[in-house]
Amino acid sequence: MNHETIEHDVIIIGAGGAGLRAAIEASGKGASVGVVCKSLLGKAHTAMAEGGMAAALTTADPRDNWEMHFRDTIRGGKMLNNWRMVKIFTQEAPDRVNELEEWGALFDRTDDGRILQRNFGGHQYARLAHVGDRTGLEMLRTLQNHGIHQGIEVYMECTVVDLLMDGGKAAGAFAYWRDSGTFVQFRAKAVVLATGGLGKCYTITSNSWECTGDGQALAYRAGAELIDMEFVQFHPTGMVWPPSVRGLLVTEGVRGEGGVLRDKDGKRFMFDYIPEMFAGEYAETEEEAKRWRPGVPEGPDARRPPDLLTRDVVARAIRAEVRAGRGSPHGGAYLDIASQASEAQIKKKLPGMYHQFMQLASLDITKEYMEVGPTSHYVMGGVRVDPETCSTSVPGLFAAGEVAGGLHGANRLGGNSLTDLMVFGRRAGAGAAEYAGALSAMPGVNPDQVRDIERLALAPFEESGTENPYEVMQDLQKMMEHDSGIVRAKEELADGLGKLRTLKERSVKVRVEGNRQYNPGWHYALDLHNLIMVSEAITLSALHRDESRGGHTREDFPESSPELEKVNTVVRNRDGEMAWEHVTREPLPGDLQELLSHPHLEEPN
Amino acid sequence: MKKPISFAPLWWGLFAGGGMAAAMLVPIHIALTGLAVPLGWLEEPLWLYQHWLVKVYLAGLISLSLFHCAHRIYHPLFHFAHRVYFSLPSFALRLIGRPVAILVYGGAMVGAASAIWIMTR
Amino acid sequence: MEKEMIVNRPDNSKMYHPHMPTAWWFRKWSYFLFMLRELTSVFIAVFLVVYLFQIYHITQGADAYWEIAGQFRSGGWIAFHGVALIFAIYHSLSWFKTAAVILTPRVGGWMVPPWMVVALHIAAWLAASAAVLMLYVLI
Amino acid sequence: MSEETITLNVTRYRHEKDRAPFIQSYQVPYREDWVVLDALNHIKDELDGTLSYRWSCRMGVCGSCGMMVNGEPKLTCSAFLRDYRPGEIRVEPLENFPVIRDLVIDMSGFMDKLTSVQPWIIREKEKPVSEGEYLQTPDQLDAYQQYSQCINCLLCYSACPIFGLETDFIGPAAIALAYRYNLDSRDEGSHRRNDVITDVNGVWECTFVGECSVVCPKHVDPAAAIQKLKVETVSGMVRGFLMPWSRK
Repeated sequence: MNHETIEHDVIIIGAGGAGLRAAIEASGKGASVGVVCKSLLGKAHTAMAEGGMAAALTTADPRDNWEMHFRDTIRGGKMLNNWRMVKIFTQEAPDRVNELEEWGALFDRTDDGRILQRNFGGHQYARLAHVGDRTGLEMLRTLQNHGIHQGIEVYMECTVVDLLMDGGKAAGAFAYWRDSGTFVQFRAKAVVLATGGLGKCYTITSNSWECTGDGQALAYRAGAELIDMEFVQFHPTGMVWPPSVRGLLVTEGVRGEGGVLRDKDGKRFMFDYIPEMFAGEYAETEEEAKRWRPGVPEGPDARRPPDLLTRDVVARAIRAEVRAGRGSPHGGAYLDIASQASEAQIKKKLPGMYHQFMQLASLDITKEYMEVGPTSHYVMGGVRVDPETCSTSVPGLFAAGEVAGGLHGANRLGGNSLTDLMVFGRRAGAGAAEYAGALSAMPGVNPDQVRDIERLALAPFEESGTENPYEVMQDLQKMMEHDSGIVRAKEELADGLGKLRTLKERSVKVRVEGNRQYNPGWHYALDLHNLIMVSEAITLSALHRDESRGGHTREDFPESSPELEKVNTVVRNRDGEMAWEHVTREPLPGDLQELLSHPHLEEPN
Repeated sequence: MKKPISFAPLWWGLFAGGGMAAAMLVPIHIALTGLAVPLGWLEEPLWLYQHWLVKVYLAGLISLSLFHCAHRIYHPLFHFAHRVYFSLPSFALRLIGRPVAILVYGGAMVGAASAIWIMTR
Repeated sequence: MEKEMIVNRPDNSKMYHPHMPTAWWFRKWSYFLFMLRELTSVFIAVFLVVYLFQIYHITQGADAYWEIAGQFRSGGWIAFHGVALIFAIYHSLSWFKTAAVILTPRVGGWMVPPWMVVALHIAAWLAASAAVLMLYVLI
Repeated sequence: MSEETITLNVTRYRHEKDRAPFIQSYQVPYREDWVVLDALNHIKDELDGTLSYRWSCRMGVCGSCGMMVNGEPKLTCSAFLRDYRPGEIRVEPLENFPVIRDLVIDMSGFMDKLTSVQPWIIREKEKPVSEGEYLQTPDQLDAYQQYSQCINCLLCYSACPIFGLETDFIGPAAIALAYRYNLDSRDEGSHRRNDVITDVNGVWECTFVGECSVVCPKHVDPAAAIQKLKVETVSGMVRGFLMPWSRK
């Protein structure tokens, strides 16, 4: 069967920050570039990033430099990061910020006109270039507008079903137009994955509907390796009510400005959850905590309140409270800023939050408690890539942004994600353009493969199907939330793998109504394959990491293991089965290792 | 290559100036000449109209305001023409636009010219 | 020559192309008010022409003026001028409101709030009206 | 348990079956905290999996979920059911755009307009990245920040009758974006942009209905941008006429 065929030197899947940056770079290098994206141009998940982009610009603090940023990132990642990536990342970060600024991005400024930087968890110096709390949106707009005069072709509302392969090489992508449901073949010499995250594996997530782990799954099926998939970041404070906004982020800034967590009876429970590791560093009574003031250096008699413990600790505490029946009506905890700061202070320091709750929940945070709970936020793991070119183990296949793994190790610092998109988006674009330039002929397309993909994609329309894709997806999300969520244990993870087998069987039996045009049910059905695949990678990797570290917490192994600090988990497809192994991490060279022992101000989040 | 000069800013400038003049001064003139004088509350100060300053003022007010009105009448009329010839594509619309424009702006120009002619006699 | 971003476009022939109804300004109160605002110009224009006609006769001499002045005492003309006055006032107020959108002066770092711009315009309007009235009353 | 419901009258259009859009009614459970988008998601997940519409972020940032709600252009993620109760709710695709399917409109024309206004920094001479950032004071930032808030949700186009009558009109969002770059102290390309936005299909089409600014969820105020551009163009023309030497 003949399909519409579109040819480019480089095809980029995803039009978020990383995808657009890659497109600009590849196009600048003379390659003909096509960007394929699931939603509309300019609506990617990058737009929802609020905080800022981390780079040692030294504007705010001249003591800062790439070495300190390197140190903070590795410490935050609990040593599991690929240090070569971190080095490139921290060294190039300032240029990427300045470049974005030169292209027109708007940044908050110092009085003398330089880019203003803010403090953030885990960063020793004020390092986040930002514009209010809409930095991601501004970044995306700037890239979109800058990309406009680069001759990039954008294929909007077009979902990639699978990568086309020529032997072991990437040869393009097979996709469908969402509006018409017809198939289209993108043929290319190189393919860049920039598809973002996989938050939709979980019921409660800060991610939007697009984040279904497409890139990770496409890469896996094409034979690439996934690394560190067990590390999923749960943000402790997501909105839990109303349902439409469930999971949406409540910024860490609320607690930074003095907000406290309470159970259903109004009791502050975080005092009961100070881990031994932090004993003595946090206030132990409410009286003491009350003496602490945000922005004022803490003394021995006023240690910071335990509500400001690291993300993983707070997330686990809320979860424990809810499980013990002390949660708020909608299954979260209360976050109270109303009693801790004046109305004027709240409106001045947290305008975005005030409006978010006012507009979306019609709740006045200056007067009432917010209801919050942990929400899946980011996946540190992803496609294993070369630090220099972002190439994967599959020739012609590149990956950048959240879909790629290695940079953030076991835990990502706030602000490092937006910079990641710029640094490695650019490198992936350059790598792909160079690879494509060296290739003399367009790779071939295997008609058998096309037929197989097509048959699989159309299966949900067959009469024999019995399952509702939406229900399968809900069951998957429930399983992940319960068995492979914030706190994990061996039995549950093993159990989860069993359930995944059943879900996989159900997923091939889904049946959708209607036809192929803009049919959300069908889109669910196809996303399901990717979600199940990445869920399996998370669960399998988590099952075999018998320790707690960063975003991965095991009830049965609450401590970090020095042995497991030396290895990364790699997952790959072996004869149709998902296989895992622990590969030894390349140790830091001496001079970089030394950086880590620098004195530091506080434990990174 | 230079583009042909567009007169749109000229018309709009006259429209805006006339709008402000009309907003500031037309209501009182209607109230006086149209109501207060005919109802006998006040008398038209006829000799004032001989003063050159008043002539300049009235010529300016009337001609500017007429351009303002022309502009405001033009747009709905133009769009009404659009509705009448609904199936016509955009370029044809521009062709309709031209006679409508000549009609209304031409009218304003005739009005302004007569105002100046009357005042300078 | 600039290159441009090219975006795919769905098949035009398969889309439904809606049409604005001719009476679109009845669909929304704000549209209706807009049309009313545009309509004020018709009344103002008629008044201006009538006024010009009167001025023409005044400049021809008092007799010429008295010849035509009488007809404006008719009920029809009085009614017209009454309506025209209401429309003209509506024009003034809506014009000041729009002026406040365009004129956003800053004094130092402080932005003059729009209501104040409107208020200043209204003050100027009242002053100008009073000045014209003076000419009729005092002289 | 009988629970309160609310009726959503949703416009459907499937080109392969329907010659024109029609209205389909759905009974949706009424929840105090639901927005119209929740109700649509409920329909899609529970009642009718074929209903097509766009949405993404749920928090008023991405600008995907714009629709007509009871005749007003709204982001459905922040239009609460309770504000329309007890009446029925009419949900239609954004006005003035071709409809692809159900509530999904074609916005490719808008993308072309965005491109046409050259929304990027134009410099006589570009500076290498290694020299660091362009300096820009908070005041200079303040001058254009408001016009940079646009999320391309297209509510303004839907509210603009002029765009409805004249689809070639460049329109509120694109002109506001051009103005944002004109006002940016780092930019030197106003004259190039103005060639486009003060040409036919540009600012002169606008008759200042003002609804674009009323419906804008981000308070961008495109109407002000357009009127100010008109004033600037006219005063530039007058200046050029009185002082020909000042013309570039």
